[in-house]
Amino acid sequence: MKAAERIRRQARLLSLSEAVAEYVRDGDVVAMEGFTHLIPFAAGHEVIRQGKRDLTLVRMTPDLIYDQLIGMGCARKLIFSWGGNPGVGSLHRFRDAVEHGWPRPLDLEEHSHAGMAQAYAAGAAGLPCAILRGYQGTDLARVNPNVRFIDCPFTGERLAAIPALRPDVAVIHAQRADRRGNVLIEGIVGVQKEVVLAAARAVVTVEEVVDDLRASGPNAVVLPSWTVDAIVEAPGGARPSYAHGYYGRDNAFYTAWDGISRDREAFLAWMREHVLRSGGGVRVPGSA
Amino acid sequence: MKAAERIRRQARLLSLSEAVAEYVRDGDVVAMEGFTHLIPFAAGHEVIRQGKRDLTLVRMTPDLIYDQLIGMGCARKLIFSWGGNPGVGSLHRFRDAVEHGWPRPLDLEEHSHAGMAQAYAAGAAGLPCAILRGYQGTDLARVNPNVRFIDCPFTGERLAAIPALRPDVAVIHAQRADRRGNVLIEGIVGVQKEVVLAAARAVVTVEEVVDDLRASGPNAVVLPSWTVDAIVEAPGGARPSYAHGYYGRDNAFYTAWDGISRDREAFLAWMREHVLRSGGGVRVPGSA
Amino acid sequence: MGAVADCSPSEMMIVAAARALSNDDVCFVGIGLPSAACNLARLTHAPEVTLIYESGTIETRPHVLPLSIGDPELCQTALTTVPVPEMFAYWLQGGRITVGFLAAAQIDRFGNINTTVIGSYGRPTVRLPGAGGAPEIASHCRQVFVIVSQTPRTFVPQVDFITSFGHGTGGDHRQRLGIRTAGPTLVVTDLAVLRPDPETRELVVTSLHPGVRREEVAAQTGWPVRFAPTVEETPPPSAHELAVLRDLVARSTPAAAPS
Amino acid sequence: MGAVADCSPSEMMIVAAARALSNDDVCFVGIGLPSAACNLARLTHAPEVTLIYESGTIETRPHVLPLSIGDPELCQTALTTVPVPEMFAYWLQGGRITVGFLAAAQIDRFGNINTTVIGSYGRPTVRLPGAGGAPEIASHCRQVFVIVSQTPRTFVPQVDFITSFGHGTGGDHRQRLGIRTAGPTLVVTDLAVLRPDPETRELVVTSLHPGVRREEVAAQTGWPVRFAPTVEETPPPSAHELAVLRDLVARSTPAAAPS
Repeated sequence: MKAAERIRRQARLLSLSEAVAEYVRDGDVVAMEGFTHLIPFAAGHEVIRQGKRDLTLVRMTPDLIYDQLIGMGCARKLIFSWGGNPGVGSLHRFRDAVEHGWPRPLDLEEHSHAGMAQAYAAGAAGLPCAILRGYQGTDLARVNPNVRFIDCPFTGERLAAIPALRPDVAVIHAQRADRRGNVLIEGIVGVQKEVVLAAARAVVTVEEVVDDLRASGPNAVVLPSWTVDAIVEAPGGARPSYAHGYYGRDNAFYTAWDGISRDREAFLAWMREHVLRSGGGVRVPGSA
Repeated sequence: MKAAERIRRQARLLSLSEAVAEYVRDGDVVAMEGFTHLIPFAAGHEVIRQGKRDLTLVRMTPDLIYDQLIGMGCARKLIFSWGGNPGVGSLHRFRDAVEHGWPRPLDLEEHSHAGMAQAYAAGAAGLPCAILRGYQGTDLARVNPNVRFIDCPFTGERLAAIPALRPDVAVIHAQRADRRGNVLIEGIVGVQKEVVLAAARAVVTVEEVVDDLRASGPNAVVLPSWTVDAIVEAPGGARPSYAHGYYGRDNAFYTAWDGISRDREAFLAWMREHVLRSGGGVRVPGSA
Repeated sequence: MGAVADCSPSEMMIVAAARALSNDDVCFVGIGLPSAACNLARLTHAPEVTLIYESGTIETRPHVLPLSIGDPELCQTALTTVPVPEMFAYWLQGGRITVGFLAAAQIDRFGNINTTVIGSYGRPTVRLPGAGGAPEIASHCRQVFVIVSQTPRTFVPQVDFITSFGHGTGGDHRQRLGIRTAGPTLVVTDLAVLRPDPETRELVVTSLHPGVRREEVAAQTGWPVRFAPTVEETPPPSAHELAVLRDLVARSTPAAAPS
Repeated sequence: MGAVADCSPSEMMIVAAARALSNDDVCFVGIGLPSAACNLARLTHAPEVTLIYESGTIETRPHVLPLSIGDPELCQTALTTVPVPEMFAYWLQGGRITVGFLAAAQIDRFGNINTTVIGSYGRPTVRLPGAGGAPEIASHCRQVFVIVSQTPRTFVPQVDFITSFGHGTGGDHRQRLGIRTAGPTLVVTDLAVLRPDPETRELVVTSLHPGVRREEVAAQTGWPVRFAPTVEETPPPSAHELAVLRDLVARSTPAAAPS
């Protein structure tokens, strides 16, 4: 009868520092997801403040959040599928780590979006691997031993296979949670449901904790409280990315980041000023 | 540049008889889906009235709609995963066909819900097969040659594989379509999106055609007009099943069907009275 | 004995089954008797039990018993409703369910369940509805509870067709097939409670309902049924359990209410 | 020639690319130049073109050019927004897209695209962003259009890394890999339009933008580029095309607007 305890979570309302301290551990495989929308920057900054080390960071689009974690030396490995500053250019801290090993070398496991999205889905679905028609003719299959091929047992067609992604901990940001800990995600929902269900532990920061979730219709994207470990109220916690229905994307800051992150010292100075010295971890320039 | 024409559909607003005459053909593999909710009875009755023959009927839960099609001799084969009258008992016309070959023998391809749902998803996803952890130890795998097993190329775990379902034509019922032909489905959405995307042709009956789809939120289940061939306005077209937001399930009729369908003559008399002689095809007892 | 006298064997069965659920359970609910037992639990000692129906309705709180697995009541009272492929992939196969609650047409001494055919598959004497979600419910839920009336027709030495794999031929058969879950750990009937022997996994009687004698159970079982070293007596339904069950049945469609 | 004189090569490139789309197309849109071209098409001759971005936004009609693939504008103006795994499985891999519109860091004479590394993968001189959706866009869309500025650095004999497979080593290489789609059928640059030779699949110049000479194109191509038997002159942007493009750029974030 106690089987329940092994697989049923129960969301607790915690502070950001409590949640990160308890659920993000040195050496973890950590997936902070959010496809352009609802990127959990506040949580990422708290991970930096707490000086987590040797993380394997998993994210389809590393974005500024992982550029910052990589630049601050939190990561030993990155599993990803597109590592740029969207519409702006390079992630300079990511490039510096890959090209010059600063502040430390960064192992890469590289996929396509299609492969990585299905790998998360396979993790959520309790499958050991995902299959897709993909990677045909690409060098990704050559450099990534985690891209293999199988034959369809009915047609003989060659299909790509990728191991399921099952992070130690998933971290996402959502619009709302109710007091029981149920979570609502709206807009560009990305792979957030998949990463939470695939991970052993799940931390969700939200814009607000409310009495009524105000889900739009019976098929809204809702994560039940028993699929989440920690709920953290972190208004603005997705800035400089955005929260549909709450605030817009700070495109000016994404553009400014190119200059801030190009130089190691300028980057470190910015992080000291805006992340390390900040308590809440949600203060980001241009997010006023 | 004309590649478009081969894969892009454009929904046309047709009458029920026009849509069935044009898109449902003798010998077709036909999937009329709707998981308890939004079962396309009006369309099924029109298929019977037009005397379609040699159909391979595909449906997770054959329900009364396929009991009627089977009893009227439209089907030569059934691909399914649960063939009962929900909460009531047997589908007597289905049983009569399987047990006594009346009115004609019925070939069976039988799956579990999990297998069949993933087979539809694989069809929608353009994959030749679906993989799942399923069928372990069951006799279904013994009697169905379309259940095979593969080994995960990473863990070696044995996984079941099923061929993708790709019907010739999908028929579903939905709440609304707008005048461009975009379709909204709400409530228990079942496998309707999957079957429409998996099928070569798609017919959608709706409660009403409206100017504004009134989708609830950005993530509502919507089928774009270019994924559908025909839209048919058929109010009440899901009775005696139901349409969330429009009318409830006629549980009394589902219960009464047990008596109506038990006897061949009583069944035929009912079909003559309520389906064959009915124009609109949406008149079902107890649905007042 | 008062409470017993005026409760039916079916009521005793549903009450005994309901008691096996706790607030910590996430339960995948079959239609009919399982649905009655699960909602009775929710309306009595386990108000926080999470009920999921394969139609995609998650954390549903029906006011009346549904006739079908997808009645409007289930969606209207659910926390959320997901597509059916997601339900089976992310929620069931994903290993998020603690208890699968099933009925059966036939169950054998090792807890294998048949809902497909009586007789041979090719030429069945009775064609039953088939598998539905049961095969994967039986393999993916941490444990499986079965609720079924006990007769020699339903309790057979070996099922005609294994729709849902229980303990196979017993022992470690599940593990040998790579199945990681416990399988049937509890079978509640209108006469008794049976559980698998820890070693052989054969279903043995661990509790008799009030007023039921061993001979009756033996007579209603298609194999020489064994009894646990200590056989308990099932506590009779409390007045409260009975009242809640009868209210629930009374406000549900006759067809949906177990007789 | 008037229109040409006061339009930039970049504007000519975007206009020429936009013209390749029709109302019948369902287009999977890359960010940057492809997004500018696709929305120009939608705002001029192809108001019914269906635009899809990999963030899950289907049939979107942004009023301004998005900076990222998931800007709020895209979701707010979309018919519907689906999860990312569904986007890649049901919509892209499902074969529902007629045109994939891509940019490139390097493209070679057979239309293979590199957005991963300059130099060796293990020790790159420049680490580029990587694949994103491009590998499967290149294999699943019925055809692929590429828009890229033409320089010897971008137009190389052979890409350092095949991120997205074009025509491989030419001929029937795609078919030999079991890829059923046409691959790159059109490459639009700031100087010219190139298309694959029907036999060899080598990219050849089929149209020169107004005022561009063959020598300039040859000088900006990293291999001895060939010209089609008849090379046309790209019709210059109309006043309307130019006005709409400049309005679109003017109302978009500077960073999102191609210079």
